[in-house]
Amino acid sequence: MTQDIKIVEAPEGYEGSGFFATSFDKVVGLARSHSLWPLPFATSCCGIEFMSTMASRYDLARFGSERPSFSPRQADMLLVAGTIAKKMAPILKQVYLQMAEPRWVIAIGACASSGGIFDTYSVLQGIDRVIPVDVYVPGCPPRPEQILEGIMQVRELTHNESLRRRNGPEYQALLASYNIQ
Amino acid sequence: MQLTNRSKQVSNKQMTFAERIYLPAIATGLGITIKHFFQKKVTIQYPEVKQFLGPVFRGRHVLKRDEQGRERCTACGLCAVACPAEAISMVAAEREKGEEKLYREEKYAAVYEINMLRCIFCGLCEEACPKQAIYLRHDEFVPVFTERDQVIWGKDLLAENMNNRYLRKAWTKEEAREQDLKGVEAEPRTQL
Amino acid sequence: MLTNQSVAEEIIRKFGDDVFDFEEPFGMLTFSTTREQIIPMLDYLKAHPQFQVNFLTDIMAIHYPDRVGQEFCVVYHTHSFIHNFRIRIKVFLAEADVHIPTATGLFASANWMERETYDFFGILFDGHPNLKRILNMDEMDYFPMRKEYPLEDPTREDKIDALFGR
Amino acid sequence: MTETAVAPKDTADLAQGEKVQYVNELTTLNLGPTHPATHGIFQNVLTMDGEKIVAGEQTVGYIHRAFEKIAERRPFYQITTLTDRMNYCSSPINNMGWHMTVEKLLSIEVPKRAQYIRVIMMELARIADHIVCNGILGVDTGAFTGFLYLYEKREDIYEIYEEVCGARLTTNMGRVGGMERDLSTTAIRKINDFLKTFPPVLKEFEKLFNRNRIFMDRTIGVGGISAERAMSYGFTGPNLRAAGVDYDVRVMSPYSSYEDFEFDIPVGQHGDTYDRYMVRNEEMWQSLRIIEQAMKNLPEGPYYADAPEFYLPPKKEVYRSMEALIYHFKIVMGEIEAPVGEVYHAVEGGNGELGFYLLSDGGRTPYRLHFRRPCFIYYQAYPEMCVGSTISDAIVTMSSLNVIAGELDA
Amino acid sequence: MDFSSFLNNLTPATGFFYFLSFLTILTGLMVVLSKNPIHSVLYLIATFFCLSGHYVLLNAQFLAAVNIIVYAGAIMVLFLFVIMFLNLKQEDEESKTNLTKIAAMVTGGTLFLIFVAVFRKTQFGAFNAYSFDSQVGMVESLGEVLYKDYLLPFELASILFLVAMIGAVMLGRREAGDRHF
Amino acid sequence: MTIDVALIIKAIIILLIFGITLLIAMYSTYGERKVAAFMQDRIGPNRAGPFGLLQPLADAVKMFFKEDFIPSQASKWLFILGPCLSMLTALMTSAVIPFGDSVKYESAPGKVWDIPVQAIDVNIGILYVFGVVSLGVYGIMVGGWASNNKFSLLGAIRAASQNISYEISMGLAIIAILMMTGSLSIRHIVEQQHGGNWNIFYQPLGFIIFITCAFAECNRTPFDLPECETELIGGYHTEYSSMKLGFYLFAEYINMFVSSAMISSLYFGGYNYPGMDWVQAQLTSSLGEIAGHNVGTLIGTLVFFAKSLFFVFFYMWVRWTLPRFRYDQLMNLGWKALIPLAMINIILTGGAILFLKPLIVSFLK
Repeated sequence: MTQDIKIVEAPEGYEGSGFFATSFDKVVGLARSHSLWPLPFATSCCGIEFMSTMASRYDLARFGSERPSFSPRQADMLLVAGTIAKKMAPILKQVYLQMAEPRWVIAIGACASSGGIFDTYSVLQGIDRVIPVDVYVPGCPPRPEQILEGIMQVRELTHNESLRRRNGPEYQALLASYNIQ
Repeated sequence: MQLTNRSKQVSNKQMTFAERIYLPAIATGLGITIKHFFQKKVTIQYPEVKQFLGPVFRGRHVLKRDEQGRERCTACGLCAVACPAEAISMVAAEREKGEEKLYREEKYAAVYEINMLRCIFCGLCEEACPKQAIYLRHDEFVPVFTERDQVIWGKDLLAENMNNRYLRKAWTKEEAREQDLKGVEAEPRTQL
Repeated sequence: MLTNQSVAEEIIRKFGDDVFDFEEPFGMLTFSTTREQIIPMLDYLKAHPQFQVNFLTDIMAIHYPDRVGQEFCVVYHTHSFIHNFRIRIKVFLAEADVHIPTATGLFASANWMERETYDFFGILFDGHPNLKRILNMDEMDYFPMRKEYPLEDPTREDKIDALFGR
Repeated sequence: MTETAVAPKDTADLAQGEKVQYVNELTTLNLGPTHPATHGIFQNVLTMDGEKIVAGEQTVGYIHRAFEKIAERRPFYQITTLTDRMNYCSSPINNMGWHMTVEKLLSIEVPKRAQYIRVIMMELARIADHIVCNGILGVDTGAFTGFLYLYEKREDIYEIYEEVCGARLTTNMGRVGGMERDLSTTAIRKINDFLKTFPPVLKEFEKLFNRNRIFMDRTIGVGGISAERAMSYGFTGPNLRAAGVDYDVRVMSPYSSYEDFEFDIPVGQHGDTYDRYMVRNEEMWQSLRIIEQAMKNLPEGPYYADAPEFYLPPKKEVYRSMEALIYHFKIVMGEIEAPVGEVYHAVEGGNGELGFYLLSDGGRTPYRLHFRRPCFIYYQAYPEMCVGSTISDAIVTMSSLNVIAGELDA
Repeated sequence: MDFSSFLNNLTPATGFFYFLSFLTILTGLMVVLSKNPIHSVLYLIATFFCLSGHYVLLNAQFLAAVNIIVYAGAIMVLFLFVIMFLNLKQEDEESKTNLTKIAAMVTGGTLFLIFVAVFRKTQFGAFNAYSFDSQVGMVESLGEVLYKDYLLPFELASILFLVAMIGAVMLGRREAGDRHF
Repeated sequence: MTIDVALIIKAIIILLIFGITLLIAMYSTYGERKVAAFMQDRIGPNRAGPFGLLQPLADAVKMFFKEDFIPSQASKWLFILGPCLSMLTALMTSAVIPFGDSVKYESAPGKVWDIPVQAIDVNIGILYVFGVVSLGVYGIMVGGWASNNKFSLLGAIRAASQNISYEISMGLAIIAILMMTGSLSIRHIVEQQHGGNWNIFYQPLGFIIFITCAFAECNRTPFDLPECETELIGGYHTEYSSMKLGFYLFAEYINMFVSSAMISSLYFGGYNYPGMDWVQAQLTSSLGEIAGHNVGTLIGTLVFFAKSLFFVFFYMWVRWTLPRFRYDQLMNLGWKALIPLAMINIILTGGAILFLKPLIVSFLK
């Protein structure tokens, strides 16, 4: 490995002789950002590109995210890759509901983000109609690089998120706006 | 049913004794995987190492300016018509006096918006443009969004930055072919 | 080798006035028949010792809102593997009476194709074992492929006409 | 889908046909729509007696996107982007199939070079398609690694696509009347490289699976279907060939110069999963043969037909000459009238006969466009193929059928 | 003897004995009293553990281990297996007729009487610390007894097991032309 | 005082054994990911710390702070009991495995304590391991059943039948070893393989049977039916989140390590290695009696870990190579192939002990 890769940096904190103190939030955020287990909700073309992302050349494993958890309980981020038809929307929502907090959602590709070219009677015009979305990845389908960008964006969010955010009123209000208790 | 004389039976379901006792095949398999264990890895360390995406890759859009920095777009609307996703919209305006430095043609797009989440990067707009105005960059993606209201890109984001111009080997496919025939070295597919 | 001419003659000999509108667009034998004769026709072609048209390639429908009394056309594409010979059979139906007998008894593949046709156009295949929507949601109350229904999602909010550029 | 708290339906209803007395209590298992093995999206409601399946019913349409309806609103050249997304594992075949359909309607004769380039691209796409199918079959039997070895080569195919059209998956490749650009020297080099580097990898993959008894046991006799039933169910492509019928559109009704190439049609014996796997594997070898021949005999000449009304004029001309500009505008606006008529054109897609039935009334868009989607037609045989087997078999059968949701649901 | 002096005289071993006995009886009762058969089985397993504890106290380590391997490890797994398969839950609560109740009472009462009678007659053997052989429960002595004194019954039993096993395998054999499973 | 020090050493050894077991299990998860990646031409985790070494830590912290979800329809106590049982039984096994020879400690001149590097040396060690392993399935069964999910239940049922079936052939394979050694104590068995006199040379068939069964008992590919991802999503742990899932995953790796340790103890001589007498002699001569012995023990322990880790690697190697069996094939293999083979192995071993051994002994005389 000749290239320098960016590995984890110690979180900000106070360092003294023989001690190092940092906030708990930061450590947890750091740990979470390095262990985001994806739940691939792959329905169509973008799913194939997600496979490429998982495959050898792009290797999602580098970020500690190679363990796909097909059980929503164990997953940290929901990767919605592909068209979500209106028939599928309730199922998507249910999967989201089944996920344990903290959970993040990435909409991969034009179809999941906005419906893309399928502005039709049967296609949901963006999954943000049914569940809150943290990151949108444009492209149809996005290249694996872009999917990685999206995942890195989620890592950024994870890293900086306060431990209490999920109990906060803002988050509750966001969920309430989607009729999720 | 035999329809042609080119058929070829390919599946043999009879197992030999060696195949029947599992172990030789398992050993072969283990040999293959351990060989790969010591092989060079093909992974590209993405954020640090970026791969060249090919000379015609269809990445993010750019509204080209000409040599003097004038916008080339004449708001003819062909790109919007050609767009299968109906992601492009524009408002045309007449060029006023004194704006010759800004716009090359007499008509220009006062508003030019692309919904980046609708766009499918098919390249039809680039192909439809008769004014060499819109291109899909081969070296850059559209970044990811975190909010839905960031996704409609106006001219501020689309128009080319004169300080950091978008360059490419050939601007049309005919040009590319000529260069190719002349043997102009293709860009290597390595680090960007 | 079968020729369009010989097959057409044979069919006319068998079915007489029930087959009409013979055409050869791009070399494919095309003709129309009535809905009473479509199943006997498929059966005849399938059982015919020489033709052996034993493969149902496709069933689909077309909506012609302007043709009064012939608003719907159900198109059967059949194929004889042995002779590599394709036949297209059309049946025209009136909007008021969109019934047609099912071909599921002859071809297992007709099942879903007919369901799809029903789903899109509302054509009722009599005798079909399970004629319900297949691709669309069960709650849908119209047949989307008919020409009068819009393509776009009516709930789409970001749809501004300006966005369409035309 | 982990939510299995389905209302216990009357299971006897699901067991269509004769009433069978079941000793054990039957359970209903909801396989999908997000079960990892359904890859694409469809739901199988399986009625199980222990681990044995006694009946099954599928629900499809979870990604129904109304291709046919959209196609009625889009000019011909924009429909290419729709076909991309149909069988997304082998989009170039769909693209080319569509272009050939339109060319048939417009009676355009495509030059030999373009035809050969198309053949190369289509065969690459076929390899890409079969890589996914056979690799996933490996994954579903539990061996992930072989899939990744093959997938690496798939990335090489993507690179070739990128060189030719600029995208990886949804290629939007080719234009009505030919190709949008000629093969560049880089592309040719890459194809030749691929021809050299792919066989060892495929051989390795075969060594991992073909004669491994665990894999053979998992696949032999699983999900079998007789040739007769397969024909009745409208099987085409590798799945029909696995049942022993050597029907191949490329041979039966050659298009795009397939008659020039020497290749075999691999067939199986009983139409079971192993046969399907072997047929697909062999097809990859045959595709390589075809590409090799096409590369060797690649004719010189133009890569697009001389059809100024339909093929966009060179950009330089557009900037310079009025006539070209007018054609350019007319083509992009889709205002050139197509002849009235109906045309059915079939190509051998990754999964079988991919048919395009195009009905034109002379307008800028098709009056009706119907896709004969092989996946949609043969997937209905799935319950029949998996009844009586275990849930593991059902999953292996499903992945060996290579059901692509985009093609299934239109 | 009052309770406190009883506690004072308690050696660790006897204390452990009482504790185990208490647990054994408690879990044994719970087997009968639990409404959920799965719970019953789990309590039964706990009972076996307590019994194994008694074996250990008796210095019969082999028996303790075998008890766990055979009963807790295999037979109870099968019990649990069958019950899970049958999916018995809260149903069939009302199916006990008066006749069954009476029959159960009679049987239980008779059993209880027999127990009382047996205990009345029982004489506790005197414990002699000097003649006690600590190795009596060990594998070696067990083996000696089994392979010397009880060789024939032991061999017969093992043949019986072998035959049963082969029989089971034969029963599970697939008939020619049968679909697997 | 003197006894106390010996006890403290013993306590330290016990703590070390558990600590190391946990650590190895923890890094097995990392190892698994790296091995998988390397076999698949990938790089694997490399962002969390240098070479991704902090990856297990990140996973653990994340899991601790993940929402702990108990399905509303699940039976709550059993749902919690499942992973606990799994973890408990997995950890209990490592107690009787001899990790090394012994540590000598001289409390007073001439009074040397000899403390074996083993938590407890039970004279029925093998039976103990066997018993505890056979209990391991309860964690899976209870968890799978309590989840109230059909996939979990299927996984639990598969686990139960698989474990019972393969325990038999595993036991039969061990019996052949017992016939050779005549002891149930693992330490005895290990000591009998002194130097390069490993059981694998006498029991190749038994070894193959044993390792196959070990794969099945640990639910590893090709026998990972209880959890196989493509069929049952996660099998028994489908409904588990947070650290309860962590316990299940962790227990799997502990089991893997323990069974690797068993394999190396039973068939590969444990802490014995060829030429150890010579090494020991060199050490004692250069370092003195006690120190030399202790260093020798340390080397033996390292050899033991090297062997065990190789088998852990072997587990991963196999997992990323082979497809998995189907349920009925697994049963067939267990009942119709492995058990008869194990019996034949016993008969052969018996025959060899009765006839071949005296022959060879007399020949050598």
